[in-house]
Amino acid sequence: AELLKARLAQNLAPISALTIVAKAQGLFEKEGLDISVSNFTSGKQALDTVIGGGADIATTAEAPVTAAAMAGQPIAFVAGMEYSDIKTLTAKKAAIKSFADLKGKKIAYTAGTGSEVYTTELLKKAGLTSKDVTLVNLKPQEMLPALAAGSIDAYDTWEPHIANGRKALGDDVALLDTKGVYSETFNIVVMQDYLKANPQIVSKFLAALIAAEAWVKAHPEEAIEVVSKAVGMKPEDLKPIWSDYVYQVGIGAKQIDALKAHAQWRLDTKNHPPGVTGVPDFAVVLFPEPLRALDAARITYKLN
Amino acid sequence: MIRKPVPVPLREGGEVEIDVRDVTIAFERDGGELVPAVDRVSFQVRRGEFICLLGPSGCGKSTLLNAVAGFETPYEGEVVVGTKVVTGPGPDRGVVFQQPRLFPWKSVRANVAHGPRMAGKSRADAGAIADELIEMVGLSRSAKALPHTLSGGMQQRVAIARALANRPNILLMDEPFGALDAQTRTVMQEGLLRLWAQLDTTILFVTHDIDEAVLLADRVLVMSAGPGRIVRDLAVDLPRPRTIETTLGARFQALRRECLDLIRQQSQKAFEGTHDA
Amino acid sequence: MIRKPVPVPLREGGEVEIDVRDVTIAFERDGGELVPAVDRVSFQVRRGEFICLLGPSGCGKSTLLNAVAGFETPYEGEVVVGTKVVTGPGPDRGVVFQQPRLFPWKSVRANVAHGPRMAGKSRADAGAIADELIEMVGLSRSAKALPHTLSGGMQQRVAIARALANRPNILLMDEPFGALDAQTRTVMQEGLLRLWAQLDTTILFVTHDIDEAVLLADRVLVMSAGPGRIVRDLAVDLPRPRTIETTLGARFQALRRECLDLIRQQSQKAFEGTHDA
Amino acid sequence: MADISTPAALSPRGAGALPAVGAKRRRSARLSQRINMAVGLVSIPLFLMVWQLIAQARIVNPILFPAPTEVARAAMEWVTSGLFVEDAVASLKRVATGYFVGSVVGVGCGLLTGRSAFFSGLLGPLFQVLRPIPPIAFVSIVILWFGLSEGGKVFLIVWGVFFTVWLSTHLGVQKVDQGLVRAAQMLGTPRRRLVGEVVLLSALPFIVVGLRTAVGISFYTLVAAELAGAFAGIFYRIQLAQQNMQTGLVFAGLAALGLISFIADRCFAMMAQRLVWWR
Amino acid sequence: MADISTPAALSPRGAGALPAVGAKRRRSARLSQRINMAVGLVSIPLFLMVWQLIAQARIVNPILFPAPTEVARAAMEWVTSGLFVEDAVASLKRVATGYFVGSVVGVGCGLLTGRSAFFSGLLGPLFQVLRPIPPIAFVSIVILWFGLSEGGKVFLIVWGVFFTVWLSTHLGVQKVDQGLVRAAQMLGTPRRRLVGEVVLLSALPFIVVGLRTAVGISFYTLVAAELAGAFAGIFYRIQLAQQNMQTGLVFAGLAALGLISFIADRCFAMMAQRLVWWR
Ligand SMILES: Nc1ncnc2c1ncn2[C@@H]1O[C@H](COP(=O)(O)OP(=O)(O)OP(=O)(O)O)[C@@H](O)[C@H]1O
Ligand SMILES: Nc1ncnc2c1ncn2[C@@H]1O[C@H](COP(=O)(O)OP(=O)(O)OP(=O)(O)O)[C@@H](O)[C@H]1O
Ligand SMILES: [Mg+2]
Ligand SMILES: [Mg+2]
Repeated sequence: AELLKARLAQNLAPISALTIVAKAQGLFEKEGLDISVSNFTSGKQALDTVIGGGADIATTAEAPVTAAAMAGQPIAFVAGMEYSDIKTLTAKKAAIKSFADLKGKKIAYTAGTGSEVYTTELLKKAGLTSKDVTLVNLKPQEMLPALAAGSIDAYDTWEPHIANGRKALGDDVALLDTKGVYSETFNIVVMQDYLKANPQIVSKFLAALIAAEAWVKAHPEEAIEVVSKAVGMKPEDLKPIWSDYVYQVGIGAKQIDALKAHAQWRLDTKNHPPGVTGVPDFAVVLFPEPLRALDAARITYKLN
Repeated sequence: MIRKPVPVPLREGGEVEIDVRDVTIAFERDGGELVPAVDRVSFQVRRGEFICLLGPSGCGKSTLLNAVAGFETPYEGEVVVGTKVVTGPGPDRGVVFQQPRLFPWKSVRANVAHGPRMAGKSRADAGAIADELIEMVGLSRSAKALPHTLSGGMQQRVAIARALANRPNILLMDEPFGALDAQTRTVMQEGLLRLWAQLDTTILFVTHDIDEAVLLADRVLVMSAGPGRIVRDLAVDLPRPRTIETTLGARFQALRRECLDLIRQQSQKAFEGTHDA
Repeated sequence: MIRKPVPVPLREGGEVEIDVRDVTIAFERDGGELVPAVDRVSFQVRRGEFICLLGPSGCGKSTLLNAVAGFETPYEGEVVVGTKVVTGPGPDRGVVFQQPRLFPWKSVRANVAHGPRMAGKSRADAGAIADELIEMVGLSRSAKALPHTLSGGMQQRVAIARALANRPNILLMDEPFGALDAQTRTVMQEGLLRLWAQLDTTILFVTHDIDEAVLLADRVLVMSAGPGRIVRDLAVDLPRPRTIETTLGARFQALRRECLDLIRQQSQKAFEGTHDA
Repeated sequence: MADISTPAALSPRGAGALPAVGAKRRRSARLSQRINMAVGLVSIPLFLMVWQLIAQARIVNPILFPAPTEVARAAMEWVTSGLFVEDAVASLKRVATGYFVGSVVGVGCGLLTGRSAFFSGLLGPLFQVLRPIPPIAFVSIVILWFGLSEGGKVFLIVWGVFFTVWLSTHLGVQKVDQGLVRAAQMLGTPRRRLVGEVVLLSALPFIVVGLRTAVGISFYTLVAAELAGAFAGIFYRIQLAQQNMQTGLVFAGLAALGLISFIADRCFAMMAQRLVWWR
Repeated sequence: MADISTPAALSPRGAGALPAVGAKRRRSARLSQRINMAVGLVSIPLFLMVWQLIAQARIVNPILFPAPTEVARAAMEWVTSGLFVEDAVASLKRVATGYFVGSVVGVGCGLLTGRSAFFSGLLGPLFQVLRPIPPIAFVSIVILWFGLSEGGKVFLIVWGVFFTVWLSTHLGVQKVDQGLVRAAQMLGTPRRRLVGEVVLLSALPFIVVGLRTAVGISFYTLVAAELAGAFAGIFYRIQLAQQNMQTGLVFAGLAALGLISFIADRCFAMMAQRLVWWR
């Protein structure tokens, strides 16, 4: 039969493992889809591209989703596909053993992303405010050199930048245990019009992701091979952090928490599009039906 | 400062081709002060006349020529060529500038052929015209050379050939033979007179060489120093064709003497003028 | 092509200041072919002598002057000034170029004062020297003007003043008076002769004006066309001081005639030369 | 920016008793001059109007492509919040310092390599290889070397400015009028003063091209600089606004940039006119 | 890149019977010329050696600042994987297209605004305002307008090249030798042919400065172009490598860039020498 065409705007990183695998293993074709992939270095650009009409399906983290939702864009959040904890890497010299030790330190984060929300939560947990520390805005790949140069004491970001840091600086750095503070999610977003017009494409797309999820679970070694090849990493670099990525197609508490926390942070810090007064009603942008039709068990969230 | 221009005697025959009417051209000095370079100059040139402009260095000869060529807009007055007020340059008025101003990226041949090419002539025709003129100025051997490889005098000869290539109605020549040795100069003068006799060209010719002026011109206009004015319009009543032999005659010597005296007066003024500055 | 240079008669007294030894200077044509502009030229100039170089347009006068000035390295042979082989330009040899080559960003005064300033003179001293020379060339009124606001002749006069400002041992002048009217030219010639008599300057002077050459020079070197060679070294045995009256004497006219004939021969060759190209 | 065919001679000031024809021509010249000036004044408003029309036609998503009015609103907010001054000052300081250092070193090196075959051989290839490397590609290395200091940020700007100014100075020096160099030499100008007396001034028109181009480049590299751990700055603000989908503010930032550079360039053009006074 | 004081007259070829002194001087001139050429050849190796020494001294972290040998290893891997050719071709296509379009339009607009006060008034202010806006700041807008086509990527490169070439052409046109324009006018060159016959050629040295500067700029803007939905390209590879902390590959990418631009510039310099044949 004729394959259905769709354009995927994807952030090329291990967080997109499911779409990478689905493409590489021919799972899209199996579902009757012909997916053309455009690669970006950030989910934000992928989503912007979809909003602008340059692509049909975006992979993106929660931050761009909240921004778009608050800006009143008619986006449709159809599934989460991955989440992972954000972590803090500290310089040994800074002697940060507990949350409280963060006081007075220079901490790098990436403004506007989950890393910033994480940092806010982390400080809250430590009983500190942003005035007790020096926050430095950096892109993830620039945090390591800044730490190496001694310009910062710690940085908050996602993998693989934490692993990179540990590999490069070895005994000079230590990981602060911050499990459960904040998980960054990675999700599938389309436009509402597109969903309405092409329900079967979205449905087939999600089905392919579910298949990919199963394949990844069944063949972790091969999955690492496939993903590392696609993103240009060495398999031995990806292997140690592979377990940090939780690949799960679904909409659950993780996704809703991340969205809410992020939206609240936007409000609190005025980092929101103009004219917004409250946390948006995510019911407007959440479209669980396609996924529910495939596998109802994967929809576990409750709003409010 | 303001004086009536010396009345210009009109000679019989021929229409007026160039009519310079009460032209004043001024330049701004540092202080913003306007200094006239040419002050209320009027004269007329009839079709086919050969006029020489003679005057001390800095008296405004080039400026006046530029006004006729259409490069300077008079501050007051106007220049009429044929029946039209001059508002800009045109191929009806060929100019030999005081500096050669050759196109540095074109060979000698291409420089000379430029005018005919612009007039719509074919490459071959333009080339033929160019070759002829280049031979006339004695540079056939350098036809393919670029201007910067030529000596000063050779460059000036190319500029003359270039201005002639369009067969313009009017030729405006600013010290065209100034950089040439006596003999080359004589050859060029004779060539110019021949051309002028053949074609019906009107020539306005700036020179500082009195012999040259008297030898070539129908009328010599002598300019004053300071802001340039015409102090004398001297008709040269020597028979044509004139050759180098003409310079030996008594009438020639008398005219030459007259010019020399006029120039000497003016130059003296120019030099004295510098002392009251 | 290769001929023995005409032997140069050395006049009594004075040391040799400029010794041009068998100098050949060649330029590359398009094809890569080397064409000599100056061919095995030898001559000597004694201290304090006034030498004029006379020759048809394009014969290599400027090139030869450039070699003495140190701007062209001879392809063969060498130029010795004083006791040293010339390897580059220096303030001991003032040059008036065929083009004025004034610094466009400097006023007339600053242009003339440049040499003395470089020689370490104070601003006031250099200014005083400049003012004196500017007055000599009759441009006091334009001392503050920028070069592009001057007429061609005025620019050339500034260039002369500038070259004199360093009081160089040797003056190399390339048609310095070519752009001047008869009277200004006479004034400048007399000024130059006065200066030359005062200072002990050696002058090598390129001109295409035979009267000028004979009036000014101790010796006139006549160059041939084509690749320049010296065909005649003519001693001018007119008594000094010479004035414009000198030109009326019979001896002057005889010398003038001789030069004219020589030049005519050479120019004729030059023109004929173009036809076999 | 005048039409090049304007004659050097002057039109009269004040109204004397002028012959009719000349006066008419002069009047029309003055009129066309006025028209050109007026055109210069409406140029940008016209552009804004077209933009407004396109935006209002809603051909494209207004969140991604806001109308000028929306941009103006965001700009007002930015200014009144006090952040604008902070951002502008931070960016200007970086750009000004980087620009100054970059152009001084650039002119210096250009004179060196332009004049000396030795230095041209030694440094030329190196500069040519490094020249195209965009600052944004080595922000990490700069952070590694300079830490997060302002020094590193300024270095990134210096990088872009330096190569631009160096190249145009180098090429300008090679186009120096040899006639003037010869004139200076025969007047006894020592080799080391030749540069200041002739070469620099003669190459100035080319150097000015480089300097004016570098004004734009310095803003190109400012992006990279403000990616690297800045706390304020126009690009820092633009970046944040982009993350937050505050497109009005993004455009306001870009407009601020354009305005600043426009003013800088105007000042520059005026200065250049004085600098190259001799035409 | 020759020393400017080289005289126009030639040294002899072949060994005739030359006078001693001249020959000695010419020999020493030839020697110094050889030295300068040799210096040009060792320039980059020397730089690499210094780099290797610094890297081996391990003053800085070798993962963050790899030695040239490590970079060479990564480069080899890149080449043998076959990705290098793919990346280089993708980038070169973009740069070449963008550069070509940008410079043609830039020269065209420069001639227009340089010659006409009307267009200078109309377009000048607009261009000056837009000029400093770095392509990286409006990648999103370009995607919005052009989608993810190569057209959008090329547009970003055109942006940078255009303004650079426009400015230098504009300034060059204003420096055109008026004497030559007058000569052409009196020869009857029609206004529209004046540009091709005189203005363009007279402004060429300035245009060449702009074109050569733009070679560097085109790589600056390539970054922005390859941020947006690329599949291959040198910067695309550099970015991936940066995310994965493969600094060897990052440096190899930058080196590839330097090399490509160096070759482009050499070709250009040679072409420029032919183009400006008349000195
Ligand atoms: N662009 C200008 N700006 C200011 N003054 C100028 C300008 N051009 C010419 N002048 C002045 O106008 C006067 C006349 O100059 P012009 O070139 O016409 O003289 P000229 O008679 O041709 O002299 P020469 O025989 O020396 O060439 C001079 O005093 C000169 O200083
Ligand atoms: N840079 C150059 N390249 C090639 N040929 C040149 C160069 N300079 C001069 N020539 C040639 O050398 C010859 C002599 O030139 P030079 O300028 O010395 O003549 P000149 O005697 O000064 O003539 P004029 O009286 O016309 O100034 C000419 O034929 C000229 O074409
Ligand atoms: Mg004149
Ligand atoms: Mg000469």
